[in-house]
Amino acid sequence: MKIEENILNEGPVTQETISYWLSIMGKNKNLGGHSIFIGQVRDDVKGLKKVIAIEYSAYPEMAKKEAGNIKQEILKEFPDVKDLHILHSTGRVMAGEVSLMVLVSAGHRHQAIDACAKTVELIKGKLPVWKKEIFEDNSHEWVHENPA
Amino acid sequence: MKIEENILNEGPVTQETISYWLSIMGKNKNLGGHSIFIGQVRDDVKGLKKVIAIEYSAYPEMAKKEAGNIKQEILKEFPDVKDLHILHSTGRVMAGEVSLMVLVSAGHRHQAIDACAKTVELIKGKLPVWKKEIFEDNSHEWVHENPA
Amino acid sequence: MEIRVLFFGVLAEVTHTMFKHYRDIASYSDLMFRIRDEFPEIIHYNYRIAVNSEMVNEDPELKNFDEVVFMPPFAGG
Amino acid sequence: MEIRVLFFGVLAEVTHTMFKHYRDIASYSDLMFRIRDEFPEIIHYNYRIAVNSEMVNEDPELKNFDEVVFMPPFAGG
Repeated sequence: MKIEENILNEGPVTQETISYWLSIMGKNKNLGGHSIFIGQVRDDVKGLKKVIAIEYSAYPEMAKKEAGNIKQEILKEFPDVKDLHILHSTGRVMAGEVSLMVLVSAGHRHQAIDACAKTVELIKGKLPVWKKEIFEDNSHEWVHENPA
Repeated sequence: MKIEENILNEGPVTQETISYWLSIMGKNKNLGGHSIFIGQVRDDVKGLKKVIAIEYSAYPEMAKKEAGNIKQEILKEFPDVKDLHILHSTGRVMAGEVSLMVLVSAGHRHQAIDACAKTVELIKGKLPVWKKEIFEDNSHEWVHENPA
Repeated sequence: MEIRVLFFGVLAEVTHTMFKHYRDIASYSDLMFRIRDEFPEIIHYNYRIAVNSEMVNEDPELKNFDEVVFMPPFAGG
Repeated sequence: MEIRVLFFGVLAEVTHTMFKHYRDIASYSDLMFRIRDEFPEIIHYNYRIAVNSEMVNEDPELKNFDEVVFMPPFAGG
């Protein structure tokens, strides 16, 4: 498994991209479980305005490095994990589109599931990514917190 | 969401089937996260013999009913869950092929992730499904336990 | 009464059948007696019983045409 | 020394730039002084500093051509 790799994806993560990663992950016959998380932009209403998109920016060099750190932390805690892929959008992602994909493959289900859940939390806490919500009237608001 | 539905899938769950479910789950713009578990047959070695496949049998009427019970239990514990799909193979599934897919969509990530993990455990514990491991020499052994 | 009996998993192998039809059954314990008489090997296995796809414990009341199901421990996934 | 400065997230909006080049910088505190002087609004925001994509706390030693990065709290996902 490559530790440092570019995890940033320009624009939304498409169904084709997700299907591609799913199709290659199953090649290894000693894997027992894959756990996948897909994060999608919600059309939340803030005050009176509806969110139509989120615009993501990232610090690419550090994102690559932090993604590597996240992988190493996961592999250390979950030695049964054989593969871990992360894709995070940059730029504009419309409501209903996918902005994050985490895919974890392991020999057995518990480590696949727990490692995927932990990876999502580490991404939220450690990846140098910022987002602003874009509203119907084209105004925007920076998201400062990480609500669950 | 339909509560009682047939979750049994004759033979392996194919990549096409998984991609199909992924493509329809994202239609709802008020969803924030999807958590997916994919269980795959491992080519374990038991003693000196390699597992080449698992053959599943199920009690269909009860499987349908128990799947409905599982869904209701999940929706009660995780009210943010908007959609839950289960597919479980019957018949022969070769090593490297998929025998279980669980897909949970929710408004926010934590409930999607926790509900998916719990659904997998409920399936292991409550679904009337049995399996035997088929070895290279065509002998077989019934699996009596549920190792993690 | 007439009772339909299903065997799943390893029990289908042990009994060499997935399905049996019993006539003139007086009660659940009468049925169990006849099954154990016909398939004495099954006492070596763990199983639970369902009637019409509903799990039962004790000594259920059977009706004509009920389906009695022998289920070894589940092993899905 | 020459220092490259990057602003991310809301700070790029507040400073109206993502990138600044500073010359004749004596030290980290000299750099910070000049940035706060040029963009007084940034004191209203929370941020952390990275140097060459490594998070720093205190008062790091800067070298010529280092990259100093202003990062508001992360909000990925």
